[in-house]
Parts: sequence; structure tokens; C-alpha cells
Amino acid sequence: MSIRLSTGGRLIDRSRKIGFSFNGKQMMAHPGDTLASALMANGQMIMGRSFKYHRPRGVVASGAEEPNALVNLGKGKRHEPNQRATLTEVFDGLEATSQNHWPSLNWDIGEVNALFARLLPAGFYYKTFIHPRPFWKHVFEPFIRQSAGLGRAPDPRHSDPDRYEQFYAHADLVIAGGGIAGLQAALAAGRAGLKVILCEQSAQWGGRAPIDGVEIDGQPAADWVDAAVAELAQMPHVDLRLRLMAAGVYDHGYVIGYERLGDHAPGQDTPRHRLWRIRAGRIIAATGALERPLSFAGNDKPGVMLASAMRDYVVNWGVAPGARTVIVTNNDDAYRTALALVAAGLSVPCIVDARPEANGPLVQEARASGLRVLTGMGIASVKGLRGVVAVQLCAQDGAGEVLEDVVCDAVAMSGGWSPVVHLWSHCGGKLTWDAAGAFFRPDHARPPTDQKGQGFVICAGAADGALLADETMVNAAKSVGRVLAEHGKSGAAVPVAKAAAEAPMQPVWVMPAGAGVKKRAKMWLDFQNDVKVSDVQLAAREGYESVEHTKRYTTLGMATDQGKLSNINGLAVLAQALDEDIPRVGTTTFRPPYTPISMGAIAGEARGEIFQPLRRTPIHGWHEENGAHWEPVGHWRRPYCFPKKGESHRDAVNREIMATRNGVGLLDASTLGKIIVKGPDAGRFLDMLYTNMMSTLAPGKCRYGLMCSENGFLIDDGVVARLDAESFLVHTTTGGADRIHAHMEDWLQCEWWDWQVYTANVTEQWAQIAVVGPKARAVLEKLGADFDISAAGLPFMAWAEGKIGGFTARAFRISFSGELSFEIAVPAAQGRAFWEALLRAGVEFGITPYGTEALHVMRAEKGFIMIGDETDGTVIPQDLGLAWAISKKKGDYLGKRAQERSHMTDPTRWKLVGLETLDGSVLPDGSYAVADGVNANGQRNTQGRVTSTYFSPTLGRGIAMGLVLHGPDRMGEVLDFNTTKKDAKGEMRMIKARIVSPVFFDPAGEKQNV
Amino acid sequence: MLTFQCPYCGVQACETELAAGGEAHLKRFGPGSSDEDFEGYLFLRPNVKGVHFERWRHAMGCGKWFLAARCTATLEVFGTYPAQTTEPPPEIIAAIKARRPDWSLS
Amino acid sequence: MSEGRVSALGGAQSQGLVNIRDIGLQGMVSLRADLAQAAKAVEQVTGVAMPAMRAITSGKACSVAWMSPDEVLILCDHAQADGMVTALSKALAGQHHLAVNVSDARALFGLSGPEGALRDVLSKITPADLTTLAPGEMRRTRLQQVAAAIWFETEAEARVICFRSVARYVFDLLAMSAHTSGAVGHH
Amino acid sequence: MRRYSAFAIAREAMRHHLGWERAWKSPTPKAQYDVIIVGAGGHGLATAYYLGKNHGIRNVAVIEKGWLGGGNTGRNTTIIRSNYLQDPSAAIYEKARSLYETLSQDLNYNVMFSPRGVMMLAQTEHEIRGYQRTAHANALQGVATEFISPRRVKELCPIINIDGPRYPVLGALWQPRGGTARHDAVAWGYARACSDMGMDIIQQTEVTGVKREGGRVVGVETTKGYIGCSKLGIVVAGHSGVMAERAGFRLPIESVALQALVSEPIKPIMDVVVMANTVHGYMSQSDKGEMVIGGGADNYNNYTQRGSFQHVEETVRALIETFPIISRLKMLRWWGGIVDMTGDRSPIISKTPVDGVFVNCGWGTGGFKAIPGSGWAMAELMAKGHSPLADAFSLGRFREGRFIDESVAAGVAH
Ligand SMILES: Cc1cc2nc3c(=O)[nH]c(=O)nc-3n(C[C@H](O)[C@H](O)[C@H](O)COP(=O)(O)OP(=O)(O)OC[C@H]3O[C@@H](n4cnc5c(N)ncnc54)[C@H](O)[C@@H]3O)c2cc1C
Ligand SMILES: NC(=O)c1ccc[n+]([C@@H]2O[C@H](COP(=O)([O-])OP(=O)(O)OC[C@H]3O[C@@H](n4cnc5c(N)ncnc54)[C@H](O)[C@@H]3O)[C@@H](O)[C@H]2O)c1
Ligand SMILES: Cc1cc2nc3c(=O)[nH]c(=O)nc-3n(C[C@H](O)[C@H](O)[C@H](O)COP(=O)(O)O)c2cc1C
Ligand SMILES: [Zn+2]
Repeated sequence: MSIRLSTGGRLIDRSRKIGFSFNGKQMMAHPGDTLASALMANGQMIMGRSFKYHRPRGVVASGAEEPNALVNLGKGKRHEPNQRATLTEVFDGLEATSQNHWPSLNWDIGEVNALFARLLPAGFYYKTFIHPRPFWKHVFEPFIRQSAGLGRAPDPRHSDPDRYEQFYAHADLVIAGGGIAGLQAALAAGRAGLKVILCEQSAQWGGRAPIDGVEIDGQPAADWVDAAVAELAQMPHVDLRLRLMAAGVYDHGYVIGYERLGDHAPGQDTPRHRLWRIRAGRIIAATGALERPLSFAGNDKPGVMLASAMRDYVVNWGVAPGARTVIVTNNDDAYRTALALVAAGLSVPCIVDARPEANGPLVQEARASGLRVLTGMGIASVKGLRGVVAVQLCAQDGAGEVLEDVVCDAVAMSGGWSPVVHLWSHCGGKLTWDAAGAFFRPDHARPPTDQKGQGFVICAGAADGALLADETMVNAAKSVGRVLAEHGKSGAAVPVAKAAAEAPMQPVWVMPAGAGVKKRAKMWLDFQNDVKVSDVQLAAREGYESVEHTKRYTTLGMATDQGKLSNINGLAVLAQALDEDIPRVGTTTFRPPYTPISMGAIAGEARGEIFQPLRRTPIHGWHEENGAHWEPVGHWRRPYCFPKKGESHRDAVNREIMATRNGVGLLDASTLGKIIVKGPDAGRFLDMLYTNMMSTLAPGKCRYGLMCSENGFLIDDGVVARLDAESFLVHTTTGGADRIHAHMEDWLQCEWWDWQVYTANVTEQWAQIAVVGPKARAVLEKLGADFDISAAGLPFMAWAEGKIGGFTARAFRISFSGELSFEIAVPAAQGRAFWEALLRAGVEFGITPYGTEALHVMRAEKGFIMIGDETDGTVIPQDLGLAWAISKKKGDYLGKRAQERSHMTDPTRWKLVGLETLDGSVLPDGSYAVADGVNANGQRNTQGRVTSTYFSPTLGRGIAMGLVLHGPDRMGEVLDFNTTKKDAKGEMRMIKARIVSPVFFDPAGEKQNV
Repeated sequence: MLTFQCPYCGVQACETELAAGGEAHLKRFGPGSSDEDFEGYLFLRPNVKGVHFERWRHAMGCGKWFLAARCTATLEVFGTYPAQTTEPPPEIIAAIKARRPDWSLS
Repeated sequence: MSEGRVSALGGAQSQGLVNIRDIGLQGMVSLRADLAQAAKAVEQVTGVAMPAMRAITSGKACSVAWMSPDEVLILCDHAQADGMVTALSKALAGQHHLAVNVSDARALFGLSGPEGALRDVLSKITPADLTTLAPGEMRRTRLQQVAAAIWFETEAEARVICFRSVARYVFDLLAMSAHTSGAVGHH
Repeated sequence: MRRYSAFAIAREAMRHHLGWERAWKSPTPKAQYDVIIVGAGGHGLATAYYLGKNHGIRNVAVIEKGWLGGGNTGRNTTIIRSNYLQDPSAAIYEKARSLYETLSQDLNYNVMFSPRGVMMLAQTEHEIRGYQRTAHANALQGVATEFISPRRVKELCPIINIDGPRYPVLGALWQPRGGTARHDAVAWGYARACSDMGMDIIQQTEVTGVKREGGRVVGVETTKGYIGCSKLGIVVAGHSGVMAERAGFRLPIESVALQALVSEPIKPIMDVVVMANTVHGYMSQSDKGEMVIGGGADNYNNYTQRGSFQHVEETVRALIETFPIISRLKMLRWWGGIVDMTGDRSPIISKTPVDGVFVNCGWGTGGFKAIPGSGWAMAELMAKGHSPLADAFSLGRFREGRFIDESVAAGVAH
């Protein structure tokens, strides 16, 4: 059973105690504990269950690479699944529960999967569950889904109560990793004056060195680390950050960093996470190395742990997973663990070394202190059900005949080390195989390259394969020296690190080397996903030979630890199975993030009110106060209608329409785009932009125009007003304002750059209000205008400016409703005041604000098209009966050439018509007119479709517009339109509608031209 | 996450301040052009894996369109230059050749 | 008549790591022209010399900000903006140009506080490198999802211009970024 | 080839799984084939499979520069649906979807087709109209879809926040037999079946040139030497532009990076596929428990299989707005693929200016769902010179202006 030692624990504060709970049980910890160390201190070795076989699992590592100890953290709104116990700093009141089991961590029904393990090899699901067909969806898949999946999601009824934010930074150098390599690099760069960000994912500086008994410049590593941090903290151009992980490296020197501000200190009201978006000149990855497990039977049992992790627990937190630990290794470093355990008063019955000989200084020290060192040996199997009770030893080069049982309650294993090359690899840095260390390290000749084609990531220290402390420091100096040289600077003196020398390691991929198939089926490679040596060998046998195939077939390395422990072991096993060299087999792709990061951090502050910018017109506040029912239009929000108390939306719309048609209505049209186009070539330019002629428009007049893309399709429409000889004011649709302005600038800057035209988007300068209806003029007269607004003085399609009710205004006589209408623009700062002035003046005329839906219905009654309804990106003006707005005289306009293509001149293109149901009902939105027969693919033939359809309160029945084959030539014909409903016989219900003119209301225009 | 230096305002702009605009130096074909030419102008693209001339707009900045030579396989940027050109200027060609000796303008 | 003239947020304020306020009505005139040719006219009308690339220069009554190679933004008293347009058009008669009052199309915020905090707060929402942005230079960039321009009047006072319709969004962004428990300490 | 079944697993288990055969062979290329397909993605392999199965053409090689299934087929978000608006699209996607229904049985390989239902949320009035139009079109096209109410949306997917303050859910287009499949298995299953028919799947071999004589294809240069053929199918997705150049023509295609990501696995919380196009995000949960999330595409040419952060940022924002529950989940892995975007965002299945060379590409962000139908049509086109499913997707449409534009209703095409 794991215990808290009575001494040791450099990171914990033994003088203070904090309480936390695990699966409801109250436990004690010290400040400085991680959840993993605290659980161990409380005798809790089993911390989770594996993914596939639900095997009981204890912690194997002490950091980001931990695959087993994942817990649910917190509850209610703050619940979070799959939290790594090794990275979770314990705080007072922390609540954790274990996951992926039922009913309990100790007794899990899912464990039966393990009994059938033989029936569930890698990829078994591809080979079965094929028959009977419906069983997959209804039986097999639900079963698989339930048993997979690890932690449970938070309660969907709540949203996350925490805050998140982002931070953009710019630095000459980002250093990831605050071990001795990273610190030294930071010192050198900081002293040279570079702008540096040094980030460390964990809560403390120093990395491995302080645990490993390293000396630097004659002092203990921990002291050197403290001094280095103190010096760096004094440098204003160096930013030191703990709990900030470099999560990913992207092109052109972009680093995403993940800072955990609130996880360890809930209740402080800080943002929970901060996502750093750093643009770095250079990146030094001083990310260290990770120890590899060894593959022996039973290596996944609780109590079997990485040797370095065990050392960390003893030295950093004063906890030990057991009292009697067998060490199994293929290198000298694990002897440090043996010595550390002994120093902590724990027993080490033997050190099992797979190498035929072991004589390095650390080995000698171990022997000298009386430890039993067995060379050429390995572990044949681990005994114990929910923990370790003994190991069976065997010869490493045999098939696993048991030579001896050793009673123990923990095993510390070391299969060698792998540099953490993730950050080097994210952007395409290549690796090279280091046969001596049996690991991949950065290939300096093939770095990831930046915008100048230069390598921009440099690995330093253990991450570059310089594992021993003395090499680490030399390597780090060299690495940072390369960056300094680029800045024309040189590095400072290299601190001298001293650590015990190590004899060469010897790769061991399977233990024992000749293990039979039964044993290989008990050797875990990927602990979380339950991938075993036998699975990888099966994949190879079945032809999934590429390492990428093996990964996907077995799920090796796809768990939440992303194979930090398993990848190298797995591909070595694959290489052996294929009889290939390891470097030829290669690695799978390293992808960000280095360890998982919260979705909340990615989204940053963008939630709730500021999820997206909400654009507001100057009159928005009035709409809000007066109960507008909103409709999102792009980022704007426009009133759909203004329902009165107890009134349905439908009724409100009808009321607004009738009030407008019979009296006067008021529309906030401020969102309409307004662009000034000015210059000697402005007319010529607009003639290219619009299908019709604009250059001939007289000052003081307005003209409706259509704009097409160069591909011929209608993209926008609106009214152009000529302001003076050189200036036009272009109105666009709400969605068109920015798009059309950009479109203009594109053509002006990139094609016709010699034309003298300037544009300015003044959409937001003006509040624009449409005063609409037979009494519109009366309202304005009541307010008082200092210019002529009479029918003669300001006729339809003219505009004028002056003061109305004391407001500086431009009045445009344009109408989208068929009524007498003035669109009046006033400066935005006075928009609301003007709106309210109109309302006051209009009281006696029954003035009624109306929304977008009334606007749509009224325009449909008049047969006006709407961009986005009658057009959908496939429609050309010729389809819409708008040929009158297409100039025949112009040699060119955008879209003209496109409209000459055969399909666009095809006489069978569907054309715009009006539609009236025979029974007066409203045609369904988007309904199709059916034709006889089916096409070559068995689909029902069609001959038209509805583009807009409404109930017209003015006419008291449904009206619609649509595009119909030869439509304008078929007036009076009746067509069948489909519905999505079925009749009693199960046949599709149809609605009959007659083809009519699209202008349903006041075809002569008598109401608007007054 | 690309960066380009805007040749108009000198800002080293982040991709998120820019809008991409597709291939550069397209020759416009209008009325009277052949179907082939028009199709080529509007749609057919070399879509090279390698040196690519392209348009960008400094949309969240000075608002100007500029052109860039960039490698689509490594994302290296050889240079940026004003949009008011019909072909890549010599200094851009030279910068590309310095980095890609085998490359030539096709 | 100036009745009912209101700025986008009517002078809203927020306190935090830095203080944020809607500065209120601000005159702004956009001028597009060949800047070299227009320099004399601009100086004559505004009293401010044509700014260099990205610079914002101030005189007694006006500031002039370089927006792009053919555009400057003139900041002046709100009531003076229309007059400024007329004066510019007169001074530039015969030269191709476009001068237009855009005062009401924008919102202007003032941020005050310790220099480091100012830069930190803004750096939560803009990709622009603020480390190097000194008073006298204006940076057009984005504040998260919208376009904006930023400059420092002094080390302790920054300005932000954005479009009027998104003033509330920008204000909320700034206020949240300036939350007192969100100090960064980077700058 | 020995068949897969539960019985076979039990039998092999007795032998510790030492007796399994290779799923596909690893042959050395022959000198000449009737048909060479370039690209062993889903579309290339399905083309080969239906050439053999439907047309008896079995002297076929599929040449792949990397590992089979390693292109977009191996990196997509696996959404399968056929609720398309335009007739030609609905026809080919529905053909594909219906073939997916029985694909596991046809291939004797469990591709885990899971018709769990796909819903596309309507969050604006405009979207409602668009989806109602699609529902009407689908009714005539023989595609079973339905426009459903917000309440039904909530029943089908309780974790959706239908009252989102910004974009409340106003309804959805629901295709009950849309769903997902195990993407890798689709490639592997076809590969195994092709290999079983005697076809050669040649991996780690890049086609570097197309040899023509008198305007007709005669063979290809590869990194393993010259191989002759009578017909050539280019089915290389993101690399279509590169291969077209090698064959001497240009395509209306640009290659851009599209990104996706997965969360850490959690217990089932979502039984359907949801696409929220107004806010730009879509999500489903895999059988292993990860939330599978599609990000946006870059809009610049890119061949790196890496994309830009802001697209993922935008997607994740959108999905937290739609599914507040995911805010506290963690992103596990995030990757990109190079997709081939055409001028009208619809695919190309066509003859080319070179006799005997056919091209199948342009599936862009949405071709996984099409794999069986596309292979079916392409095989027919290559065997017979004509296929009703493929006709509308010919290259000629760009010259004629006969576009197939799907974006008009839904916005996106995954
Ligand atoms: C992130 C992402 C998400 C997506 N989500 C969906 C989705 O949800 N639903 C959906 O339906 N679709 C989706 N798609 C699209 C879908 O993945 C693709 O349309 C589809 O997989 C394309 O298949 P393919 O066989 O044409 O191409 P690929 O699978 O890319 O295969 C092409 C093959 O050609 C090979 N090749 C290229 N050049 C050569 C050469 N010269 N010689 C030999 N071989 C060569 C490549 O190596 C590759 O293996 C998504 C795509 C991505 C990237
Ligand atoms: N003797 C051996 O076999 C052996 C093997 C490996 C390491 N070592 C020892 O390890 C030390 C190497 O020093 P070093 O500085 O190169 O490595 P280190 O492991 O001491 O430090 C690396 C640091 O980087 C951090 N880190 C990793 N990824 C990160 C990321 N993405 N973002 C932020 N932080 C991240 C880690 O938390 C760690 O603190 C020496 O003391 C050496 O003796 C020895
Ligand atoms: C539907 C789907 C689900 C995936 N699930 C996982 C997963 O659970 N774990 C994982 O590591 N990767 C997962 N991946 C991502 C793959 O590991 C890999 O990143 C992707 O296929 C792209 O390949 P590459 O990263 O090797 O380029 C998944 C991919 C897809 C398409
Ligand atoms: Zn610029």
C-alpha cells in the first residue's frame, strides 16, 4: 500500500494540511501535493480504469504523460472529466471521483471485458457485428458506446460559470520548459537583452535536475535554479510563467500557450484559463525527455510505475507507492531511483537489469550500498490482482522461464528515455534515430521553417537528446547560442553541471525477448487504450504495416496522453514484427496540443453578450424598450415586428402592414449600406459595377440598380442617388454594405487602378428611417421641412436635403412598399431623437413602427425582388424579369461576359412569375412545381419553385413569387406545388397555384407616385 | 498562422488582420472573349504546390490589396508588393530564385 | 440644432485594471486624396502637418491620423466636422479627393491607467504588437472580431476608435479585459 | 479470402490470433493494367471496387503515394447525409448513403455505418426558408428528410441550448438516416475487397507523370518506375491540381486546408450529428466517446495539412454557444487535411482533355459521405463512357455556366 513518508517532500508544506475528497471519502493532503501524490499518501493506489478492458489502474507517471490516473474533478457547473491527477494541484475542498466504471472503482462490471480479452483483439469490431444488419445500430453500437468513453460530461443544464481570456504576445524568443536547459537558455537570452517568454507547464521551476542530485556550478541544482529564477525575475524584458504550457507551434512562429490561472486556486475570481497567442521570432523547446515503460507481462498493474516518477514521488512529495520496490531497467538512470528509495528508508529487494553487464558509477554505488543487482534478467510476470504482490524473474534473452519469485509491493521500471520533440514536430520538423540512446531526436538539418524559410524551433537540453545533466547544459548553451548569433550577440559562460556518469543503455522492446504469444498478450504498450504488444503484432500480420495504419487499427497512442509513453515502444515492436529498422517505420504525426486544453480557453472571452459583436443601429435602444421581436441579420439585429401585449407575431405583422398601407408606418432602415463613390471616373466605374447605366443619372435623382458578380449572378441591388457631378451615393442591402464596399475597392485597387475614384463606406454615419404610407408627407409637414417636399418639388425617385424638424436630413423619394415613401437620413448621433420626433409628429396619423417582416410582405405585394429570396447565388437578372435594368448599350459590365455563356442564355431557364393558390392559402416556403415523370436518376421532374410566399393582409390571401419554366409565357396556367405532407393514401399532398403577374398590388404605381 | 508585411503601411500583419483573395495577376477577359479564355480567367487555376502569387487585403488595417509570393508547400513568403502590377516585379523574382534556384516563372 | 445628439454609449464608463470611458461626440473627417499633393491644403485647414506613415499628429484644434497611403482621418470638434469638410473641399478644389464627415459612424474610447496595464488589457484583444507602439503612432488592427484603431496619447492614456454599431461590443470587451482579477503583468 | 465473422474471431482466438490473413496484399506492380487509379483514398478504392464488381474489370491497380486511406478519407469528421438541394447532388449523395446502409455486408468488413440521424439547425428566418426548400426538394428526390420544431430538436439532442440568447434554434432539417461511419474502415474494407478481387494496391508509390501518345494516355511514371495502362483515373483530392498538371491540363480547383479536432472521450452525451451553420460549427460523438468537431477551411492555397488557429477558435466558440456543455471538455487533438475546392463547390466526375484519363475530385469539405456513390458513378463512367449519376458533374459545366451550387441553401457542405 502506498504511504506518506515521514521525511522528504521538497514541494510540500508539511506544516499545513488541507482536506479533499475522492469518491466521497474525505482525505488530507499538504499544500504542494498533486492529486496523485495526495491519493497515494492516503493509501489510494487505484485511481482509474482502463478504456477497453476496464482494468484497475494506478498512477504510472508524475506529469503530463500520465495515462491512467484520470479523474472527474469538481461537481455541478464546475465538473470536469478526464483531469490528470498528476497535474492537478490539490486545494482545500477539492472533490474528485474516479471514472469509467460501474458500480465502483474497486468493483467494475466492465472488468468482464478483460475476461473476454482474447475475443477482443485489436480491430475485432471490424470483423464482427456485421450481421444481422440492424443490430449494429440498435444493439452492438450502443453497447460499445456505453463501455467506451472514460469520464462523464458536465451537467448540460448549466453553462460554464468560469471566465476565460486570451492574450496576444510578441517575443524574440519563447522558451518552453523551465528545467535547467530552459532556465539557462533564458538567462543567456535575457542577459543579451532579448525579449523572452519562458513558460513552464508545471507549478515549479527546475525540471528533473533537483530530483536527480545534479550539481551546477558547485551548488545543488535546486539552489542554482532559485538563483536563476531570481535573476530572470529582475529582467523587465523576460516574462516568467509557471503553469503555462506551450500547447502547439504553428506556422510563422506562432505559439499557442495554455495558462491555468484558476484551476489550483478556485474562488479567486481569476479567469480560469488564459490562452496565449504568441508570435515568436524563435522557439526553444527545452521540454525535457520522458521515460519509457518496459513491456513485460502485467506491466499495467497498480504499483508498477516509471522509475523516475517513483523518484519524483519520494523526493518531491514524500510519498511512496510501496515499501518493497523491485527496480527493472535497461539503463543506469533507474539506479537513482533505487538509491533514492533506500535513502528514504524504503526497501529495494533487487534491481533487475536487462543488460548483460552493468558497471556504471551509479550501479557501483547501488552495489556498494548493498543492493542486489541482477543483470541479463527481466520480469516474466507481475503477480497480484489489484496491486503488486510479487514479480517473477527470468532471463532477458529467454522465453520467460521463471527463475525466481521476488515478493514486493511496487515495481519501478525504466526502458530508457525519449526526448520531448512535440514542439519541434508540430510544424514539420523532422527526426533522426539515435541508436545509442534508442530514441528519436530532432534532425537539425530539417527543422520546421518560418516565413523566411529559416528553422525557427530549436530543441535544447534533454529535448535535443542531451540527457545527462552536463551534456544538457552544454547543449542548451549551444542551442541558445544559435539564437543569440542571429541577433549578433554571443552567449555567456556555460554553467558546469555535474551528475553521475552513466554507462550505455540497451534497448529492450519486449521483456523477455523471446516471450511467447500468451505473455505478449499481457504486455501493455498503451495503458489507457489497452493496446498490447500482441495487438501491434496482429496489425503487422494483417497488413496494417504503416505505422499510421497500426495506430488507427489498434488505437495505439490515440488516448488522452497521445502515446507519450507508448509510441516509441509501439513502433519498435512494429519494426520488429515487420523486420524493419525503426527509423524506416518512423513515428506517427505529432499534433497539437501537447496535452489537452480546455475548449473554454480556445473560445476565450467570446461567450454570452460578446459571443459575437452585436451591431446596433442608433435606434436599437428604442426597439429594445418597445418590445421588438428580433431577427438576426448578419451581425445586426433588426426588429421583425413590434408585438403588442398578447398579440401574436403574425397579428402584429398584419397590423403593421395595414397601418402603413392606410396611414403611415415607420421603419428603421439604418442597416442599409451607404457608400459614397466620388471622382472624375465615378460614373464610368458605376457603369461597370451595375448592369444598368448610372453615369447618365442626373444630380438630385435616384435610380434602382443591379449588381452581378463577374460570374454573372445577381449579388446585390439598391438605389443610387447622384449627389453632384462627381459623387454618387450607393445604397446596398443590409448584408451588402461591407461586402460591396470591399468589392468596389477590389476592382479599383486591383484592376482599374488608373481610374480616379474614391469610395467611402458611410453606412454608420447615418440613421435612415423610412416614413411610409399615404400620410407620410403629412407627418413630415407637421414636423416642418425647410425644403420642398411636395409631389412636384420632390417627386418619386428624387432626393433633396435640408432640415426636417430642425434635423439636418437627406430625403430620398424611394419606395420598397409601393406607398408614398420618404427614406430620410439624419446623422447617427441624432437618429433616435429624429425617430422619436417622427413618432410624436405622427401620433395624430396613427404612425406605426414596423419590422422586417412587414417590409418583406409589402415588397412582395408589389412584386419587388429581395436579394436572398428571389436570388440564391444561381439567379441572374434575366431570370427575374429585370431585363429593363440591364443596359444593352454598354459594352461591358461585371457579369456581362458570364451571362453570354450557353447555360445562361438557355431559354429553358426558370423565370420569375407571381403565384396564387386556387384556394387562397399560402404556398409553403420553398415548394417545387412538379412536372411529369422522373429524370435519369429516378427523381421527380420539376418545373419551378417558390421563392417568396406570404399571407397578404392587404389582399386577404396568400401570394407568392416563384421561378417557373417559361413562366411569363404561361400566365393563367395552374401548377401543382408539393408539400412535405402526405395524404390519406400516403401520397404527397399537392397545392394548386395559378401563374399570375408578380405585381399583386397597385400595378400602375398610383400610390407611390404621389 | 501566416504573417505578411503590408507594402502600403509597413505593418507586419497577422493573417487574422488580412483577407485572402486568391491567385494574383489574373488577366481579365470580358465581352468578346472566347469561352476558353473566360473559363480560364474565372476558374482554371494552376493551384501550384510551390511558388504561388496571390492576393491579400489588409482588411483590418489600411484596407489595401497587396500581392505576395509564397510557397504553398512550406508557407515561406518570398516577398510582398503592391497590387498595381501585372506581373511579379524583378526583386520578387530574384528573392524567389535565391531561395528556389530551380524555379522559373512559367 | 444640436438637440438629441448622443454618442454611441452616451459617455459610459468602467473601472478596473484600467479605466475605460466613451469619450462622447468627436468630430471625424475622412479624407481620401493623394496625400503628398493634399499636404498643404490639409495643413492649411487643420493646422497640422501631414502625418508620416502610421503617425498621428496633433495641433491645437485637430489631430490628423494617417490611415492608408491615400487616406487620413482628421479629429476635430464634433460641431466643426461639417465645416471642416467644406473647408477641405474648397482647399482641394481641382484635386481629385473625397472628404466626408464620419463623426457619427464611429465611437471613441479613452483608456487610462498604468502603462503596463494599458498594454496588457489591450493585448488580450488585439494581435498587434503593442510593445513597440509609442505615442504618436496609430495602429489599425482588430479588437477580437471587429476592426479598430489604437494609439497612445501618453503612456498613461490610450485611445480606441471603432465603428458605432459595435461600440457596445468593444466596450464590453475592454471592460472584461480590464477585470481587476485578470492582471497579466506582461508589459 | 477467409470471411470475417464472430465465429472466425472465436476460432482465431484459440490460436492466439496467429492465423489471420493479410487484409490486402502488398504486390509488386505489373507492367501493364487495364485501369490504373491514382490515389487509394475512399473514392479511388471505391472506383476500383465497382469497376470489378459492376463491370468485371479486375486488371486494376490502385497506386498510392503514402499509406492507403491516409488522405482526407483518414482525417474527416465522417458525416454522412444526402439532404442536398440540387437534383444531381441529391442523386449521388443518396446513392452513396443507400450503399452505406449495406456496405458492411457487401464488403464483409464492419464500417460501422451508424444512421443515427443528422440535423442541420435553422437559426435565422433565412435558414428556415432555405431548409424548407431543401425539404421540399428532397421529397421529390426520394431523400427522406423533414423540417422539425425546436422542441423535437431538444428531444433528439438534449445537450443543445435551443434558447441561445443570440441565435435561438428555430427548427432543423432532420435526416433520420444520415449518420456517421468509421472512416478508416471504409478505406480498409474497400481495399480488402479490391485485393480479394485480384486488384493490386500499390502503396508508398507516387505517380509522377502521365505518359500520353497521340492525345491518349498509355501509362504512368511512378517512383517505382513506368507502369502501362489503357485508362487512368485520377482520384487524388487535394492533389488534383498537381496531378492535372502532370497530365497536361488545368482544373477549376484550389487546394486549401480544412481542420478538425476531437475532444477527450467522454460517456455518450449525443446520439445524433448536429450542424449549426449560422454560427459555423458541427459536432458528433464517435463510438469511442470523443466529440468530433469540424473546423473551417483556410481561404488560401495550402498543401501542409496544417491550418490556422482562428478557424478552430471560431468553431469552438460556435459550439460552446450551441452546446454549453463542451466548455469544460478538453481538446485532445487537432489536425488538417488538404481539400480540393471547385469553382461552384460541387465535385467533378468527368472525362478530361486527355483521352482515357478521367478525373474524380472537387469533393472539398464533404466527400466522405459520397464515397460509395462516387465510386459507383466513376466506375460506370470509366467502363461505359457515361453515367447518369456523373453527367451533371462534368468539367464542361464551368465553360457553360451550368453550376451546381449547394451553398445557396445550407451554406456549408460537410
Ligand atoms: C477535416 C476534414 C473534415 C471533413 N469532414 C467531412 C465530413 O464530415 N463528411 C464528408 O462527407 N466529408 C468530409 N470531408 C471531406 C472528405 O474527407 C473528402 O472529400 C474525401 O475523403 C475525399 O476522398 P478521396 O478519396 O477523394 O481523397 P483522399 O482520401 O484524400 O485520397 C486521395 C489519395 O491520393 C493520394 N495521392 C495524391 N497524389 C498522388 C500521386 N501523385 N500518386 C499517388 N497517390 C497520390 C493521396 O496520398 C491520398 O491518399 C472532410 C475533410 C477534411 C479534411
Ligand atoms: N540520466 C538520464 O538518463 C536522464 C534522462 C532524462 C533527463 N535527465 C535529466 O533531466 C534534466 C534535463 O534538463 P532539461 O531542462 O532538458 O529537461 P527537464 O525535464 O528537466 O525540464 C523540462 C521541463 O519542461 C517542462 N515542459 C515540458 N513540455 C512543456 C511544454 N510544452 N510547455 C511548458 N513546459 C514544458 C517540464 O515540465 C519540465 O519542467 C537533467 O537534469 C538531466 O540530468 C536525465
Ligand atoms: C473521426 C475521427 C476520430 C478521431 N479520434 C481520435 C482519437 O480518439 N484520438 C486521437 O489521438 N486521434 C483521433 N483522431 C485523429 C487522428 O489521430 C489523426 O490526427 C487524423 O486522422 C489525421 O491524421 P494525422 O494527424 O496523422 O495527420 C480522429 C480522427 C478522426 C477523423
Ligand atoms: Zn496595410
